[in-house]
Amino acid sequence: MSRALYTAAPPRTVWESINPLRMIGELSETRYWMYLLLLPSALLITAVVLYPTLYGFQMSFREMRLNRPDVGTDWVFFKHYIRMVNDPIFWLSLRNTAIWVTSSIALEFLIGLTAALALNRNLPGTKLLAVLILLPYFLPNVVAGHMWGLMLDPRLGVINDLLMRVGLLDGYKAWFADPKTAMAAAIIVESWHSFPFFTLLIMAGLKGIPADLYKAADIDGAGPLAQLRLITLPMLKTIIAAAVILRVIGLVNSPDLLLILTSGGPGRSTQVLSLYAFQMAYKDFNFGYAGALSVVMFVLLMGFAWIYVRLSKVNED
Amino acid sequence: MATLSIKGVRKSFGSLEVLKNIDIELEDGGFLVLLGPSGCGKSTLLSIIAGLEPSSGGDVTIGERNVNNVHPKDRNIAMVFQSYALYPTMSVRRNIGFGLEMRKMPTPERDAAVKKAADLLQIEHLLERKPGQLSGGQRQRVAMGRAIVRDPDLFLFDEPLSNLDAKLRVEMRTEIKRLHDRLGTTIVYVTHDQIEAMTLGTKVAVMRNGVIQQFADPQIIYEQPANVFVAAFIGSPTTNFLNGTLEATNGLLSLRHGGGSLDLGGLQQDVGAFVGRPVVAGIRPETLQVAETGVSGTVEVVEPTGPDTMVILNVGGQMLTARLGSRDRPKLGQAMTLSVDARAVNLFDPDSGDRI
Amino acid sequence: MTTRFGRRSILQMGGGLLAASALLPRYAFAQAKTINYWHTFTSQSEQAGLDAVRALFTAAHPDITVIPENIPNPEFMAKITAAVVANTRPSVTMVSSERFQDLRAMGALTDITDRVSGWERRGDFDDSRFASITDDGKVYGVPAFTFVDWIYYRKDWFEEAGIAVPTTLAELHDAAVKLTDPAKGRYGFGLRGGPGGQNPVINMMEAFGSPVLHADGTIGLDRDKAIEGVTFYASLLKDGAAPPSAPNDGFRQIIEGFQTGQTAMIYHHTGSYQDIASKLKPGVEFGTMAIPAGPVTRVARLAYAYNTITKPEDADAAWEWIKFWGEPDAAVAFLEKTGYFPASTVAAQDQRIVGNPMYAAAAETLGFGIPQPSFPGAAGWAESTVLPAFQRVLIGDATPEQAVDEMIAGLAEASQ
Amino acid sequence: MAQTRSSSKLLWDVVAYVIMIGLAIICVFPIIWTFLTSIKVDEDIVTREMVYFPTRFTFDNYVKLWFQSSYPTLVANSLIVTGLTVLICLLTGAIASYSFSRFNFPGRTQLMLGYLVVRMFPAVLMIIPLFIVMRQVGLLDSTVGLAIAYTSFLLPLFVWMLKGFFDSAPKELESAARIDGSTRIGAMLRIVVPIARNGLVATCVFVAIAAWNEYLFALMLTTSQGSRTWPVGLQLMVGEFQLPWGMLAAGGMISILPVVILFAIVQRVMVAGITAGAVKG
Repeated sequence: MSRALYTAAPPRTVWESINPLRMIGELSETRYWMYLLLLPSALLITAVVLYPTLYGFQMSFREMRLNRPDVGTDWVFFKHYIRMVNDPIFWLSLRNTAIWVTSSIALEFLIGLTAALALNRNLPGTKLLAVLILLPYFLPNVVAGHMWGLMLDPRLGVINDLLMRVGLLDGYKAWFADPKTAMAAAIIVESWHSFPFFTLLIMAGLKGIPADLYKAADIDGAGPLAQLRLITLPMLKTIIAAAVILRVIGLVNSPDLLLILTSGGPGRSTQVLSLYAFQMAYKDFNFGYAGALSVVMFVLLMGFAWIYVRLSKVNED
Repeated sequence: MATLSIKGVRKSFGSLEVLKNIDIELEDGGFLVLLGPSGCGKSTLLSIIAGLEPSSGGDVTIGERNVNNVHPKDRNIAMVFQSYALYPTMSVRRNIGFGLEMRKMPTPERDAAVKKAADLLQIEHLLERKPGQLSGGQRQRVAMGRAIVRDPDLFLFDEPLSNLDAKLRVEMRTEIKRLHDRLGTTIVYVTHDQIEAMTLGTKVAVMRNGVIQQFADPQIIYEQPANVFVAAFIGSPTTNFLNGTLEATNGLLSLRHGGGSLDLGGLQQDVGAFVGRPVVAGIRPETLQVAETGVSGTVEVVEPTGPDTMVILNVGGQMLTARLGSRDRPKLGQAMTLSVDARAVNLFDPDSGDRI
Repeated sequence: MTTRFGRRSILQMGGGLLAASALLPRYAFAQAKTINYWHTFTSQSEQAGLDAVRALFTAAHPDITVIPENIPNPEFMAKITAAVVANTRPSVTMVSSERFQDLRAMGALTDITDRVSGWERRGDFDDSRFASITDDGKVYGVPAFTFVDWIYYRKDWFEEAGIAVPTTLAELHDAAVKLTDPAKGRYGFGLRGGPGGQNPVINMMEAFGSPVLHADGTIGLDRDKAIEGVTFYASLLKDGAAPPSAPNDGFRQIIEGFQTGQTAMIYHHTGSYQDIASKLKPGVEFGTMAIPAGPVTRVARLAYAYNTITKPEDADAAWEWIKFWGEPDAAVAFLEKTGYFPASTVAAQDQRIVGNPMYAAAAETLGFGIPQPSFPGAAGWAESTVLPAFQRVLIGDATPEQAVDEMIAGLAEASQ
Repeated sequence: MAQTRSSSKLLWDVVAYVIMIGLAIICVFPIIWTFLTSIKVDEDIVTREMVYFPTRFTFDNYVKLWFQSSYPTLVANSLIVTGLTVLICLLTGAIASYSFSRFNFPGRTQLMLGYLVVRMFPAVLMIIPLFIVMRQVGLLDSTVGLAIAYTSFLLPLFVWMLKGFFDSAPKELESAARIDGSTRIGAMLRIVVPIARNGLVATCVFVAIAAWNEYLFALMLTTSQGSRTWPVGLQLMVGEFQLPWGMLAAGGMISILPVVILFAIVQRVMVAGITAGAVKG
């Protein structure tokens, strides 16, 4: 074998030394390669997330009313924040956000856990059922909202009709016209749409629990419910904690579904912070105040995440 | 084929120093075994030789070429990994020929080289398979084929046998030895298995905590371990360490220990300075024989292994393991005396652990 | 690096971006004879009407292509704001009167005073038609058609119950209560408490003596009168004469309620005529009436939809398009597809309109109807303060007093 | 004892089936109902008496949607935005994910967390400034701009998910390839990417579905029909003077069809990826 020929050859021609592929190859051997790989995505995220966010922060300290060029765009410092303290709609939205987030998560978690436990038994047919059960999570919010809007319509909706047929309702029910049922209906639709997220994560967590633990529990005489309480849930703690925090972020931040289902009504009974900020910006054109509302949301979320992470760590010890 | 020279190589991850000032010289065609417990830095050293990780200082020279700033692909080395690292998406043929493909060797030549290597390793019938369809031993052979086809300056083996079962391991060990004899390529071989080290290496470097404890021929390592660590690491069952005080009576050395006195006439070491001071005597179990005089104690454990019988003797509170013939099967609690071949005894300084 | 909103900066930016946008093929093409037209039509009948007008326009101006884009009402302000700020404006935008002040303040509209005064059909229009598109003596648009508020009622039910068509709001309330029969699933009045329901609330307050925008240009509510108006309007639901779904019923719901025979009356404008007529028989099953009078005044809105030039670069072609809507043929063709009334007095006297008894109520309303109150922030106040406050009354979450106080506070905030 | 255990297992199996089938019905019913609505004539939808099965099947709603709305443009825009989003994620995210998976460097953990934290920023807070920034660089109202905006929340997800797949390809393979004569990037492209191929596909599908479904950014960052996406177009068509239910249902069916198909094909790998990303997160 003529080895000398096939050991890596140094660039022989000018072309080779400027060949871009070759140059990238050379670059990949430097010790900064890992940072170079991160550079494009980091730049992109900085441009589309960090810069706009900082911009949003400064916006919250300015007057920015698009339909009132006469008031200018001066710095107003904490004016918007002071207004917020005295704004009953802000406090109402905060309260509604709390109800919306906690109820949705509680419901999603319960259904998600039940579904995951059932699917995890790996009975025949589970694969198909899993596809069907996970499907809602991947549907567009807009379409999910309208599908349920049609089904819950007081006059033409199939749900009222079904409930009347089985005798649970004696007249038609306008779900989104009554503050109590409006929030409840929105929570149910949201849960329908998002519970598979919990199912997904919990299923993954369940796969990670050693089967020996259950065998040992069987021998010790622990029943299924005791096993759930003593083995499954404690072993899933981290994953549940992660799922909850991701969902809290999602629920607090995205007004899509409520925007389509109720627009915050009736009478602000489903008004949440994200929706309020959105409407403040695009209905009232008060970008400064909308910015301040968003900043408060962000701070609340960060605070929540921090406390939550700390609490779930403390419990572990 | 080339010599390998490592001078003052260091490596640290942050404040953690995993290699401290490593010096190694290996002659052309030599077989160097890097031996040590896990975490001793031997695999890191191998990665540095391969160029997969940059060193924090020092020089690596392969042949006449300083390769500090040479990419792995340009070092003309070949490596066999513990997990074999066969490319799962490629056939065995392409796996073996991949290095040649990368070096733009024309297909006919490449096929011939692959065939030759496959022949040598008797894996010709596996060439069209994917790695997933191979057994552990077959994968091992493919991994070796991939290395030898390149005809590199230097072979690197990273614990290549540790994923095999006991029988295959012995078989492959022999195979590697044969390959080395036949190809004569310089080899660096990392293992934690002392048998592999003893059987394969022309040179062994025993490492611990990033420091080479001893770098010598295997025989020297065995007979004259540089310190207590090397003595304990090499040999199975492990070396007995008998604590005592070195005494000299009428010019005759002896070791006074809890269970009596051991005559050290014929000791190979110059130990003058230690007379009257506590020392540790390293005694290999296989050098102990049943006899009338020597060290005496009571039998605590008897472990027949087939060809041998291991006997653990309580000598004044210190335990001494002896490898005896299969017919020597003392009873538990029985008193026993074993002779010690003083020429095979090594004395260590109890403070530093170094051989005196 | 900060960006200030405001007309001046937007105009400056507009200049700067002009060069850039000229590089984009789409806009380069648009500068020739293609104009895009933003409108808030969405229903099938409106689309048909628009298509009819476009067909006539294409025949008259083969060199100009109109590309319509539909931007529905709820998203309209957000989208036009975005487009103005981004300077991706359409050539022509349909603007309803209550939005005029916001858009003018934003700098979205082009002053076309000179073009309008030189227009040969200017004489076809009553001066009042231009009132709500004029600010500070400058005209910013041409009225395209009129939304005339009226009420659709179930003629057959009224006859069956022997009730006369109401002429006052009190009579309307009585009729609504009489026609209500929950056992049959019938309700007297399809109250729109959901999206878009703010305008009747404002009208009711004015009918009871509390206009929002006063003759002298000041803005404010007369608390007591406004409370009366809100109390009256909400009583339709309180007294059981409106379906329980009222707090969330928007356009779709009230129309479907009327179409399916759930409600006896709905308050809307001429624009939904075709939709209703597609399900119920005009003159037999349903009829139309002018909005009944309130205790203080009779309030029915004549809201004009204006076409405005929003992209000065396309002004010439755009002007051809927006003035075309004033042609009687175009106006009548549009009316026949949709039910929207012509804004041109000449066109409104066309035999095809005066000869149809179903349009009598609209013709009557043209006599006393008044325009929508229009001031910067009006649309936002109506949508995000008046409507939720009224909804809270409907769902029993607030008294009319509290709701009116909320509206007054919101008005102060908006005009501050 | 054995008897009771197996009978109790049977009982729980039955319970599991009841739960799974019940949930599956609840999950799929709205989709089926939407489909039924989409093939009904208007008289069967707007009625006093509920009509469960259409008296007359019609595909008019689909035909009308296709010819009367700007549906083809909207779908084309959606496809372009989705494609661009996936492309950007692939080009920038795959290498970042590879870097996180393969190299141990100072600040790695913090950076990875940083990628996650950006998902916490409220969309509302970002949209307004993003709108202004996009305008400054001339990307507002363009499919490219929208795709870039999507990366703000999809790129971190992409990186985390893909890292799970890269992690499962042994590191030694690259060492082997580098010794065999590849550069690092060569080893990545020739060896690791083919191994992580399934994961790469699944992650891309996930991102594609999310981009296809997105509404809020699309609503605010596109101002004309030239770049509007399908969900926004659908919502705008619903508008105030609402789209007839039948057409709305047809629109819904059309928009979920690709999602359902893609999800059904790669769901198993995708589920593994989502969970791997989240578990480690």
